[in-house]
Amino acid sequence: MYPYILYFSVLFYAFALVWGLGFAPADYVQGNSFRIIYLHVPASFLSQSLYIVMAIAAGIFLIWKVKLAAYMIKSIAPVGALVTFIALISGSIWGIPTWGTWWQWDARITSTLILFIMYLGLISLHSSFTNFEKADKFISVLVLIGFVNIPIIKKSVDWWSTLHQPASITLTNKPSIDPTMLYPLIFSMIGFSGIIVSLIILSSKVHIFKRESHKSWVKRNV
Amino acid sequence: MKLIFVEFFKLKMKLRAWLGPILIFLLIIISFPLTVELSSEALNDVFYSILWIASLLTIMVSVESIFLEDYEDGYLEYFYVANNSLFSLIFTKILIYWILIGIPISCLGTFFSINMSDDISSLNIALPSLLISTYIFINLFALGNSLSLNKGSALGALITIPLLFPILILLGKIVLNANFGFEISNLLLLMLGVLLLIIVFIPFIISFIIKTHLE
Amino acid sequence: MFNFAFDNLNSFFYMDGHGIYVWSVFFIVIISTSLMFIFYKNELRKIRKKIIDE
Amino acid sequence: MSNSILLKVDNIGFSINQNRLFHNLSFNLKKGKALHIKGNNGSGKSSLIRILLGITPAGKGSILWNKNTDICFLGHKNVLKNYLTLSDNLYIHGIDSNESKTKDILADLGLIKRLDTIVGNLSYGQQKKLALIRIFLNQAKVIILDEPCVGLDDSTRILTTKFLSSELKKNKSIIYTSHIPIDIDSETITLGGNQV
Repeated sequence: MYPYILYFSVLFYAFALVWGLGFAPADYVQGNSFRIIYLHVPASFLSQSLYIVMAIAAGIFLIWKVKLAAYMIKSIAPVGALVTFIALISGSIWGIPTWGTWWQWDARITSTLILFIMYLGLISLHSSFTNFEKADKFISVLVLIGFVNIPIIKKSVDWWSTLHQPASITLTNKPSIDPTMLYPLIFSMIGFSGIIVSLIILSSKVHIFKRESHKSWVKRNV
Repeated sequence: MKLIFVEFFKLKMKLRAWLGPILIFLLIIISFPLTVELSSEALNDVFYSILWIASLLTIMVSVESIFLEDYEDGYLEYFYVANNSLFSLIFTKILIYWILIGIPISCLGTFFSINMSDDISSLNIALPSLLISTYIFINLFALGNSLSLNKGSALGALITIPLLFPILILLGKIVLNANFGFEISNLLLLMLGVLLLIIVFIPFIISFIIKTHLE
Repeated sequence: MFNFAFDNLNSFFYMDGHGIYVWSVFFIVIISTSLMFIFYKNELRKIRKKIIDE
Repeated sequence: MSNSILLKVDNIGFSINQNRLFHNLSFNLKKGKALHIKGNNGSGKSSLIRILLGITPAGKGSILWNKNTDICFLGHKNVLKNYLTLSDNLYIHGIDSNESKTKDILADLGLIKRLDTIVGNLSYGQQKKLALIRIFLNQAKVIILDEPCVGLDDSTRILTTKFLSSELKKNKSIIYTSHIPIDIDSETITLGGNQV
């Protein structure tokens, strides 16, 4: 099933990109550099939602002791780090033509950087233990603490300084961007999410096989 | 009550664990003026941020082995078997660290801040905010170090420091407001509220983590 | 809605001077994501081989 | 649960990293009795003791302690602070080194003149002796020992045996593992019997 999701979402994303890069009109203020949005927005959206998924999995693992949830955390963390890295780098390259600088001590950028460091902390915490069952518990506790903390960090950093434009798409408000730019953006979000989901499926396959290699059902499936 | 005496005694006898950090705090405070231009105005602008960062680093260094030694010689196990809970031990340990390290560096920092800015009003900015923030720092670093117990303190710091940013921002806001002559008592109250939450919850989380380590 | 926003392909790649930013971002992303895919594919192959060998 | 049974272990099993150490293990601990857990290295003796203490959760089965049973435990780790002196270490465990009973035991173990020595400077055997003092002076109903006799000299081993049998007479219960035979009256549980 996984390769079909991958092929489909790659095609979907390619379609959205051709639309967004070639056919959507240039932004009135930012010119053509705004086209980075078709990568930046899906990546920054996923960087946070992947963390939420991890937090839900951590809760499930700690309360009901479902092992699969722990494997999910372990396999999402590196992908989340990758996505956050993409959001950071696309944002900073976007910043060069629009703000004239690649880095600003701005609220959203800083909190994304903190999120990136937290992902790396999760990965290094898990990999420093040889007893995986303990490591699963520790990583879930840390994910939950981070889950409580991320909104606090975001709020406090917002309080500290803001330069970034407000979110272009929110669920509650009417979108503030033109439909000709919006539709390709929605399509690119779906496509990019599909690619990332298939990457997560792949990595969780690796982890399940690694941890359950002695079980007979794994042997049958190999 | 006996536990407090025992823990106090243990830390007191370990000079390097509490006198060392205080001296490190002093050294950081001294070394900043050497790298900034020696005009007092430039120093006044950044002095408080030096103070916050110095206290953060000091706490980071001092808390790095808060549970390590008790873990290695079996004291944590012993305590768990005897009391069936680790909460009181962890709570007391953090309290003792605050008494032996947090309070001295708060007083030192306040002392220097009076000297630097020629302004007695800094007494009611620096002292309460340092006292509260060091307690919060010790709690959170203890959390990070319990996660990375016997895996090195760098990992603990890596985990903890992102969690501390809101407190640092709050501290910065306090100084900013004080410079503009606004009220700071509401910000201090906010920090006190955070501290109260942390005092209750963090030892619980830490005892769960350490219990897992012992398994 | 589906009008090509540029005069020709050349200006599509040039993008009024912003092309370098746009294309470099996409280049970096494609490289890093596919590296991750290749890494996990390799891991999976290794584990499969190990399990079959047992 | 009747009053004479302090601990009821029912059908517990335990495995580490998919390696099954023991399963379907059931036994009782009665007042005034001793249990000797036997087995080769790595057969799960220490794990069993940690499960009984409630530190490690058992994979399955149940462990029931009688209410108000206090335990005195000495494991592989000595629970000594090696930067403190001998008497300070006793103080941490709530033992006053000036009491006559403590002094007698210290004299028996040959540690009385070393009260002001830093524990880090003592030899391994001496540290082990110091750790045993805590066991000798305890008031708990159950004593659990994991390899108490490793590194001890003959006289101390005899002393330990004597102490344990006198405790049994006082209606206390003992669970211990030991490769070095301890001459007390005890039931035996052998682990790793069903393993090749």
